Order: sequence, then C-alpha cells, then structure tokens
Amino acid sequence: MKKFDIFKKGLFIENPIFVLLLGLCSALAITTSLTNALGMGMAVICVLIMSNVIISLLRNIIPNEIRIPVFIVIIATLVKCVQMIMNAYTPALYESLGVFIPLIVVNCIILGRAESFASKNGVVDSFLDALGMGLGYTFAVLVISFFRELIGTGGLSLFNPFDASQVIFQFSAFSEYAVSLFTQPAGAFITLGCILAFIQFLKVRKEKKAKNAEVK
Amino acid sequence: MELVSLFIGLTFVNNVVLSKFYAVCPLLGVSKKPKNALNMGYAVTFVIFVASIVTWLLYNYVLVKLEITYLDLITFILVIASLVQFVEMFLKKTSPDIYKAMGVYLPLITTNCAVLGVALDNISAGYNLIEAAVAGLAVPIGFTIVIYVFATIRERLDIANVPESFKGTPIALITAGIMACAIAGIAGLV
Amino acid sequence: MKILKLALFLAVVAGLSGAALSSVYEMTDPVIQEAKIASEKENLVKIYTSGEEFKAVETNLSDYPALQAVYEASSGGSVKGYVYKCSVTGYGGASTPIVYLIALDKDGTYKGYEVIDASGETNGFGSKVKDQPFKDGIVGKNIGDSIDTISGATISSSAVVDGIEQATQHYEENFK
Amino acid sequence: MSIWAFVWMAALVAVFIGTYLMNKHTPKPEGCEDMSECGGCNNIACTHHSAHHEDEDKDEH
Repeated sequence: MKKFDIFKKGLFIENPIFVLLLGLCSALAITTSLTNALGMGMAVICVLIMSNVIISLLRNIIPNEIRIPVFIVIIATLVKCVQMIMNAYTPALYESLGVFIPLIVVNCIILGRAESFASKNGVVDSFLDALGMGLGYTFAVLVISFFRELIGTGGLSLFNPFDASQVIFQFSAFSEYAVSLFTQPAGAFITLGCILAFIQFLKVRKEKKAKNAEVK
Repeated sequence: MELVSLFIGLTFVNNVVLSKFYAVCPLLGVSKKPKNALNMGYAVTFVIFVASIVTWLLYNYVLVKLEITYLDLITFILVIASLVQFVEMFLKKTSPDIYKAMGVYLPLITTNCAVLGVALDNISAGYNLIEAAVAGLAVPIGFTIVIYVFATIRERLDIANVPESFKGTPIALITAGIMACAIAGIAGLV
Repeated sequence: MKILKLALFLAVVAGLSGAALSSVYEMTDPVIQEAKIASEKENLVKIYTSGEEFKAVETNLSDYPALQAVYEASSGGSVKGYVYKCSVTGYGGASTPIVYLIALDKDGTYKGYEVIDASGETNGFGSKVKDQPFKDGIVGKNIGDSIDTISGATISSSAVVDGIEQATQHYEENFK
Repeated sequence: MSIWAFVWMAALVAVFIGTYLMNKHTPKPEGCEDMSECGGCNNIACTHHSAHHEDEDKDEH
C-alpha cells in the first residue's frame, strides 16, 4: 500500500505547483493552450522519470561530495535529449513551447525531487514518485490552461501534440465574451493566484471544521 | 540608438519577470525587505551580465567551431553553475560583509530561470557580442526593478487586510498580475 | 586518493553524457534538417537540378531585411552554391510580398532565380518579375553585375533587384 | 561521436566540480554560519522559513 501512497501524494497532497510552488516559471508561461500544457506535461514526465530512475540507480556510487553537480549534469543531458527528440518528431509542439523546453533543466521539480527523494530511495519508489509528481504537474498545468484558454479565448481546443493537424476536440462557444487579458502574462498570474487562493480556502475551512469538532 | 531601444525593450517592455515569466520563483521567494531584494538584484545582475557574455563567446567560438552545438544546454548550465560557485567563493574570501548580504541568494541563482533564459535567448535571437552584453545588463536591471518594487508592495500587503484565503502567495501572484498589466501597458514603446 | 576517485568518476560522467547526447544528435539531426528544408525543397530542386543535397544554414540575417533564409547546395561533400530565400515589398504592398529564391554559385554566377509568390503584384506589370525575359536578365550573369529593372514595373522589379543585391552582399561577406 | 564532444564535456564538468569543491572548502566568514544551505531548489520554502527569516523577525519586533 505504501507504494501507492508515494504515487498519490505527488498528485494532490504534494502537488508540485499548487502545494510545493515549484516550477512556476514554465507553469505560467506555457499554459496558454491545453495542447501546450499537455505537451509540456509529457516532456516533464519523461525527464522526471528518467532522471529519478537514473539518479536512484547511481545513488550509492555518486560520491556525496559532488552530489548536486552530478545531478545537474544528468538532468541537463536528459533535457537536451528530450529537446532534440521533440524538435525532430513533434516540431509544431516544439515551436510553441520554445525556450521553455530547455528551461526544464532549471525547473525545480526535477532537481528538487532528485535531491530530496531519488537520491535516498530505491528505483521503484523513485519511479512512482516521478510518475506521481509528473502527473501532478501535468494535472496542475492543464487546470491552469483550462481556465486561461476558456476565459481568454472563449473556447477550448486540444490538438494531438504529435501531429498538429489532428484535432482531438475544439469548441469556441462564447468567443465574444473572451477576456483577452487571460491569454497574456497578466492573466497567468491572476489565474494561478486565484487557484492557490481557492486551495488555501479549502485548507482553512478544513482546519476550522477540525477545530470545531475538537471543541464539541 | 538601436542598442538603446534594445536596452529599454528588455528592461521594461518585455521585462524578464512580468512578461517572459523567467524569474517568477525568486519573485515570490524574495524577502519582504526592499534592501534584501536589492542585494539579490545586485548578485543576479553581476551573474547574468558575466554569464551572457561568457556563454555567447563559448557558443560562437567553441561550440560552433567544433560543430558540437548540441552541447549548448549543458555548457550553459555548467558555466552558470561554475560562475555562481566562483562568485560565492570569491565573496567569501575577499568581502565577508557583501557575502553576508548576498550570500544566501547565490545558490538560488543557479536554478534561476532568468540566467539560463537570457543565455538561450542571446543565441536564438542571433545577437552579436555587444547586443548580448546589452541584454545581459538590461534583463537583470529589469528584474531588480521589479523585485524591488515588489518587495515594497509586499511590505504593505502584510498589514493590509487581505481575505484569509488570499494571504501569502496568492495575493503576491495577484499583485504580480496587476504589475504585469502595467508593464503590458507600455508594450508599444519600442 | 580521494581526488583520483573524483576525477575518475568525473571522466565517466562526462563520457556517458557526451556519448548519449551525440548519439541522440546523430539520430535526430537529419530529421530536423530534412523538415527545415522540406518547405523549400520543390523550389530548390528547380535550381540545382543534378541531385544536390540541401542544408539550411544558420546565420545572422538581422542586417539584411529582405533575406529570410539561406540554403547550402552541396554534392558529394563539396559546396556547389548558396540559395537565398528573399521576401521584398513590391507594388502590391507589404501584406503580399514578392517571395523568391536567388542562387549564387561557387563559379561566380547567378545560377538560378525562382519566384515562389508574386500574387500581390498587378497583372501584366508587377507580375513580369515572374516572366522569362526578366529571369534571363539575371541567370548566368556574374555575381555583382548590375541587373536592369523592367520598364513599366520599376517598383516591383527594383525591389527584387535590391533583394538580390542584399543576397550578394551577404554571400561576399560570409561565403566568398 | 566526435572526440571534441568528449573533450569539451570533460573540461566543463572538471571546471564546474573544481569550483564547486573550492567553494565548499572555503570557510564561511564568521557571523554567517547560521545561514542554512539554501542551495538547489527549495528557494521558496527556504527564504520563508530559513535562518534568513529569523533575522527579519528580529528587526520587526
């Protein structure tokens, strides 16, 4: 049962964006459309799984003295490989994500998980943790871009990241009510701010309820 | 004249934090005291300026010549990390008081998206050396201005009666959003 | 002893990461290059007809407003010439630019001239930049010779000639 | 796999780990020992809760 907990916590309890506030740079920048969010999520999942697995495999071999530098080299190599593969096989997605694919290297989720989890746990646990965290990141990024695209363009559209021409679903019901602010950077900050406020609201309410229960 | 418009463009118009999202993590993490924000700004300005020149030179005179341009990402991240370690060591040795003010921020700069972002942009935008140096100066100055202003606002946020669920990071993000609106307002300047 | 252990570990890490990167590079680079020139392939083949390979050349074109892209034509490893993709504003206005390819061959002549799009030009006047007489006035001439414009379509043809001059200047600075 | 790739990689990693070790071994000036090691990524949590935070509270009270 413990294994499932590792996986589950990455999704909600310790969601990398909403709870740990890691990787905000890319989370705000690429959430202008669901396709970008899905593509970025997949890239982060790939890099995170590979880096967690490799680092947990090597954790006993890496001299403790130079732990962080070696992690940085491993992660940078993996990210560059993913970047080249995306450039070759998913060119449309590669163009729209732009500089934020190489910026995954400094995305704190990867280095953070490598340092705090992968370097201390077994391969299977690290894999599950990476999967949980990666899906948590993708879920969070999809939620942000759901609101931003819906409010910003009055519609939603999801293309197949591997083949830009194939539309999975698309509708723009109320495009006259679109608030274009939300596709711009300002909207990203406000959207994420409101989502975090909502989560904090739920947490505060839960604590109050627990306190009342104790008082009774 | 073209360099001046590049400078203003990078400092204000497409400011690194508010419209390119490069350094959001430090923006939220920066302390509430404007003086500390400025210290962090100086550290970041020095590192980005030197890093953007060094990475530009290495890319154009080493990677391109040896035809190993696929090593650009790993070269940049290692150069930036080495630079940060060197600066930290240099400060520890020569001026403890500056180290006390800026020391805690230096390790954060390695994972700062702005430093790597500027290095990558200098190459993808095809700048020459002077333009890369100007960008290496304009971007961190824009960053410093934003985090300084942001720190002063956050001081007042603590005493403002913010709704319970908005306290802390949410209100900081909303404030950053409003600042981004202001910066977007002068988009047509350059 | 400790330094030796670190140095050894270092070499292994550098080697593995370098090997991984270069093998992925060798796997993906051809696909990327192919995609880059795919859009222009059918026009490039009209100029260099004897089966040359084409490669998109990464160069800084910010000082040449008309130049959009540079392709290197080579066969058997030896460079035959460079093809510039130019986009200039003709009589039809900036929204519908004249887009064309001008090829500068290593033997010092203009090897080819292919118009990709001149739909914005008025028929019978600006559209003459597509016709054979204008093309004959370019192809075969030595690089740097002046090219005469078309009477009755001076705006469009001089815009095209200006683009060719920019390509020539870039060629002489970078590839001569 | 061009030899240059390996040579350049080795040089880069050597320089980085060289500066990293040199930095680790230079002692922190006195009065700064309490600053917790905020390296890597926990920058948000770190600037909020770390020793850095305490000296802020000291000034405010």
